[in-house]
Amino acid sequence: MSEILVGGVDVGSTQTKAVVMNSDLEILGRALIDTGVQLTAAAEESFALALKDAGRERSEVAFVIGTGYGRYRVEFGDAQVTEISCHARGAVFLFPKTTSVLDVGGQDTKAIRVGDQGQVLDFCMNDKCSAGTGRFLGAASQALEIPLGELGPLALTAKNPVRMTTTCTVFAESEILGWLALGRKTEDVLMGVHEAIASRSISLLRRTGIEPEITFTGGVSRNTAMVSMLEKMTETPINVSEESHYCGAIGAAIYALDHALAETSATASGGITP
Amino acid sequence: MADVKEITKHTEDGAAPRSDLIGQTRNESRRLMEAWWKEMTTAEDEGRPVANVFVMGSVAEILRTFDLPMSFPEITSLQTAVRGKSAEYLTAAEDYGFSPDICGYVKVDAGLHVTGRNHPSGKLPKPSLVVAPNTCNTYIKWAEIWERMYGCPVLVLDLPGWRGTRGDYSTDAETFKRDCAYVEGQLRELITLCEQVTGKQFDIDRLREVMGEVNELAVLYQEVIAENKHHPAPFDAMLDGLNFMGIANAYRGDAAGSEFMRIARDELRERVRLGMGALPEEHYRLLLVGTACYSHFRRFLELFHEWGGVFAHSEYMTFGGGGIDKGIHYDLDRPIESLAEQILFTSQQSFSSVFFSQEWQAKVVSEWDIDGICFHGIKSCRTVSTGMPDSREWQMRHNDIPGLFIQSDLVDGRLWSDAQMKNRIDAFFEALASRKALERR
Amino acid sequence: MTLTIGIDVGSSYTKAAVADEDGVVAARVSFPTGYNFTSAAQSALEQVLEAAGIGRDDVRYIAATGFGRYMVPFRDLAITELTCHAWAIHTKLPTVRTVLDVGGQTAKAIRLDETGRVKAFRLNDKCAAGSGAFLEKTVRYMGYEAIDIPHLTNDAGDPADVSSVCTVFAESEVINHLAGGRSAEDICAGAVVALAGRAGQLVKRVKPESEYALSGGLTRVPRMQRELEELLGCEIHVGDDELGVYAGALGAAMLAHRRLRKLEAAAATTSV
Amino acid sequence: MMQMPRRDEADAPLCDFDRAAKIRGMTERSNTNAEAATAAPDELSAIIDECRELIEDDDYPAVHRWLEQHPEGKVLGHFQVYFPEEIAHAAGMLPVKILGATSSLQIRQADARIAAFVCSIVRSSLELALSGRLDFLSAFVTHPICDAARHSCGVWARNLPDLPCQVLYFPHNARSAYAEAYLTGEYRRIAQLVTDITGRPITDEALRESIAVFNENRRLLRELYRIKRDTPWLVSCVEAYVLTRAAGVMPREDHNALLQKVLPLIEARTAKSQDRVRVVFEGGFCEQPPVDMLAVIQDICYVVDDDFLIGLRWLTEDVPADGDPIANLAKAYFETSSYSPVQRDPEKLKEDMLLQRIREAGAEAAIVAAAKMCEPGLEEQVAYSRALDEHGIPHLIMEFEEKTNVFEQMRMEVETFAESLLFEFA
Repeated sequence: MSEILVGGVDVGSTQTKAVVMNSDLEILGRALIDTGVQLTAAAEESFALALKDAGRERSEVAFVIGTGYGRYRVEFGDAQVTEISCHARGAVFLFPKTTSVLDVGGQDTKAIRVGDQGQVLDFCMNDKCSAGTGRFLGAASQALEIPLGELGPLALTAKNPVRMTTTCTVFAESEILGWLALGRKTEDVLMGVHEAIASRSISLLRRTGIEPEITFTGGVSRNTAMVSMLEKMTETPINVSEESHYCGAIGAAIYALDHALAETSATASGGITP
Repeated sequence: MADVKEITKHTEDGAAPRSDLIGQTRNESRRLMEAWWKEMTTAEDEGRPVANVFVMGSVAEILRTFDLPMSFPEITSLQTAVRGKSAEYLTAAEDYGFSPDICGYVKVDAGLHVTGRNHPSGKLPKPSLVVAPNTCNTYIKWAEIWERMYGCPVLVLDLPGWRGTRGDYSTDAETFKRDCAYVEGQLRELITLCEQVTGKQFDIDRLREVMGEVNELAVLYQEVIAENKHHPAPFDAMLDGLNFMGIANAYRGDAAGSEFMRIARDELRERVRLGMGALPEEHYRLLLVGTACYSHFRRFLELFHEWGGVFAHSEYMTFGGGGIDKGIHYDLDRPIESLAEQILFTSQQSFSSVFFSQEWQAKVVSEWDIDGICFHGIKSCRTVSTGMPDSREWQMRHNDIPGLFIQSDLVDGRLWSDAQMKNRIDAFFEALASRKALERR
Repeated sequence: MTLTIGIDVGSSYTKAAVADEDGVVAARVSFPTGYNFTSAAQSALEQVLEAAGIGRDDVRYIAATGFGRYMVPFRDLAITELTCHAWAIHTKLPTVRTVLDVGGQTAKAIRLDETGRVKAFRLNDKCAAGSGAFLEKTVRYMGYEAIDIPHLTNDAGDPADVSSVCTVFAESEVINHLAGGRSAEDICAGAVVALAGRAGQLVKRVKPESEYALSGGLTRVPRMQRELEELLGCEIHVGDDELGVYAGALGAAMLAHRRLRKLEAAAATTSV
Repeated sequence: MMQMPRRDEADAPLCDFDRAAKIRGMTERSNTNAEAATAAPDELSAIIDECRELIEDDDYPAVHRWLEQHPEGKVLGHFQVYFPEEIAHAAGMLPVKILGATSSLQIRQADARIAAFVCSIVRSSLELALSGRLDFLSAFVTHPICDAARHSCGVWARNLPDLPCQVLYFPHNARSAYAEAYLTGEYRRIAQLVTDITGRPITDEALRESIAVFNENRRLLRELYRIKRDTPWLVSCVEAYVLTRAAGVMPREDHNALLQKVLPLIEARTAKSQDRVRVVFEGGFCEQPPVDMLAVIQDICYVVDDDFLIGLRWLTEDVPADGDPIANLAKAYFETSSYSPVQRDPEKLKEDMLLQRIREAGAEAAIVAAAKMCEPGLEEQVAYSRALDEHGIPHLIMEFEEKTNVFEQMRMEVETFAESLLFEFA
């Protein structure tokens, strides 16, 4: 029989990620694009790119699961699963010993406690306000006109971090300018921003109980300053994967594989969609 | 009423399929609620005094003895939200000066009072007397609002709660005795106050009758809640529980109240017998901690029901029911003393268990076979929300009970964020699903 | 002729005005503040002097206002923007008793008495949802600029529901609307309606009296004025000649004149 | 948003006194600390600075000093607002107020324990406990002044299993004929609790001695407030505040000695009166405003009376020494006591009490503040505001938060308020 291919598409508030995997859980292709305003199109495009990257055809794919805020916009998908479940599953795939997952996303921050099968045991998310989410860094990058990727390294050179007082992400920009106006060093201001996000993330992690290993997923996990800050605060090493961007999409693809196998075999489905 | 008596007679005989019972409860509760509104409204028109009271410690026993119609602002505020009308009252209250951060029930009520007391269900009466227990501190501030508006007498009823935190949380015998003496004294003062307000003589035999009815009501209320231990659960504690609670408060000590509760119990028993669950398909049994979001009530229920999640029990049904689910056994030979003891006991059992929540929750989870607890944090209610994240985590850590934590408000739709609610609730059910899937393996 | 200068160092824009005793503006300037308040104030002074074609010595008194009022080293006096807005509106629109000033970061509701004295005021800060930033973010998110706001918020727009409490979360509503085929105009209209709603809430907290005026940058958005009129059920004045935008600087300049007169009078009495 | 230079002479001249002074070229710098203008500030300002350090140190240094001197000593922590400290004191315990923390305390653990919509003092007090800063406590007592405070007992107990946590139910039915007997019983229960901890039974004699110590403390605080009311230019709002607040976190005998030393020094100051608005600050009964916020206010106004730490001054007269001391304490709670939004007494309507406070302090305006998310405080604010409107008393409504550390918005509000009173319009 021909090898089973599955897909996972994670339509986030800022970026859309897609992966194509096979039944040996190998990632054959991946794609990451800006979500923009047309979610359906973003889903289509990202998946097409992932297929291209894998050098496969749409018709070969047995099952596709959409996740992320735009999961219901993945109109070509066969089912939807929330990004909480997908990040959990993806994190355990990337780091099998994972017990806690932290995902700092564009609009919300999630702390997830997971079981050895990648199932969600417990989770918490931030409140009805974007304070302390990845967006905070976006604001900093805009205000300081420094690319997101360079924020971390620069922050790490801070000697005397400021204490951010604004919780409003939008106002963070002007507070940052305010600190600079007072002659504070850019790196100190940046570190203050990182601290604000980290301490909010930690209090979410505490709600689900912090236990090693902690796996840090989502775009912000590539930020070195954030990682070292979290390691300092939790006093444990933190897993970050090259694939951490794709964690949600990977999880979705693995769930898709469950479905595909359940459909092809008689075994009880591990699927969790309603 | 005749039909009601008939039905009860039949079931006592234990008759064959009684599918005519199905639906009775909702019709009856609608009818009784309308009658309750009518009484409040006509009372005002006839210049009869009305008492404003609260669900946790209403002392309906004494007020009913004086035939004082009782207005429950918690219930009337909640109703505006279910009717999709709370927003305008909230705005009116905030225009009056109340902060966006205070209790939504208080604001809706204040909004009603400053805009002519025109409630979607009728004219809200002007209070002639207020009994505000300390069971929720906000009751006291609430009562002071009416006191300022109408200069009506306000009796703050102290019902001291649990003191300690060791072992079982209740108070030692000596403290309880002392508290009883205090409550009894306050009840006697309330009686005098009622005599002044109504110009009526206190009639202790009437009090005995009323207390007798409450004894009956409490037993039936317990039976109603117990029916939901069955699989599938015959009612949804968030939806139907609201009716049971409402009647249990508005008709406490009134024969109609006990009769309604009997109808409800019989319908539920019939449903259980016929295997009729509250949901067409019950996949998950939940315990609700906190209240629902009544400004988005239908949607809130839908988000759980679409997953086959039924609320088998709710914390609101216990403290919102004035604690009668904990059982009331008035000794009619010593009515006032017994009243003091039982009101104190039930209110302690119900509201103190909100502050020291872990044991009650664990008990319900095992007895009602709960799969997970939904903790709904209410922005404007510190009474139910303050310790929630902690008890959620406690249940997870000590009893391995999955808990969902979501936040919005009881009546303030501005705090509802649909995408986030759905995301969290879906994820919670996905987690419950994988839990079950693994158990199956 | 005696001239004074009012400099309004706001969190997003710095404005300056040269005025004579009667509040007639000889010159005025406005530009983004940037993050150095002192240099913003300095260049505001230079620009406005140049625009008026006068020298520093022709100016008798300088009053600073706005968020950065203490960062104006050459000031003679610092006054808060509420007092200044109130005073400017009062002199230009004497019948106004309630002023709503919606700026980039803060919305302010002010109630005046017939002398222009501030009787009550409430502020709404902390969260962008109640401020002009809410609107700006929304249009930027759709790929437009702040400059586009006025025409994006024309009457054509049939308001889409943008109810989220958080400006950032509002973006997901925007996404859904765009995906649902709603036009940018509809969404901007929705944002203005939401903003007007919050502003209306704020106004009511100062026990407002008619007549009403809108001040601050949002006066550049006619739709805002109309939504508020609908909401409050009365006419909302905005004055002429971009009064709302320069009210802070103008009010400061005019209060500077009052200050000056008093100092001279006092000096006169003491010298006698 | 950000710290800015303090209000300086350039913007002081909003009123006639300053104007005249300016013209005569002899304006005094309007100062944060009144002693800047006195002859020999050294000793006094040194003591005041110590007090400020003490109250801004989240580690309760004075308590640790006491424990070094009393290795066997036991400490009882009680939540802010009123507690009958005499009872703990008489059993040899050190009663300490748990009243939140400074803005420098990073909330790391408490946020995971309580809901987001809860005031700062409940949150930061819990953080102090969870972070081990209160490990010296042998017991914690809270009281149902509000529902968040009541929850604290359960949350603390779940997370600090070795710390006995208690609720002291103060009566809200203050005019019931049975309330006093009930409260006396509650006080006896607390007496038993502390006796169990120290193993030292409380004699009436010991209790009378303790009452004497606290009577003296309350007398001295009344004296401090008299000075502040009659000559606000001699003692600034911040100074009076830190001197008062120190009482809650150090042995009361020491605080008595401190006040006995400080009060004459304050009266010996020679600072001149400045023309500022005389205001009453209302809203500091539970959560405490940051000291820097008071500094902003005092730059602009004279705070001639307030309800900061009202619990320390709850009893307004000496508790009688004769008779049953516990019964006396209970009686005093009702009969000779102050007021706050969290104590219900139908014979003390709060707006009337506030109006009286304003009258007696000779204030012309009021700052009616409430802590963010403080249900009782925010509800009372509405009644206060309407009553003040009726009596034509100008007032500024504001919300504050213990953890705030920037006050530009607040400065603008207070300045605008002052300008509306001082500026000469039309």
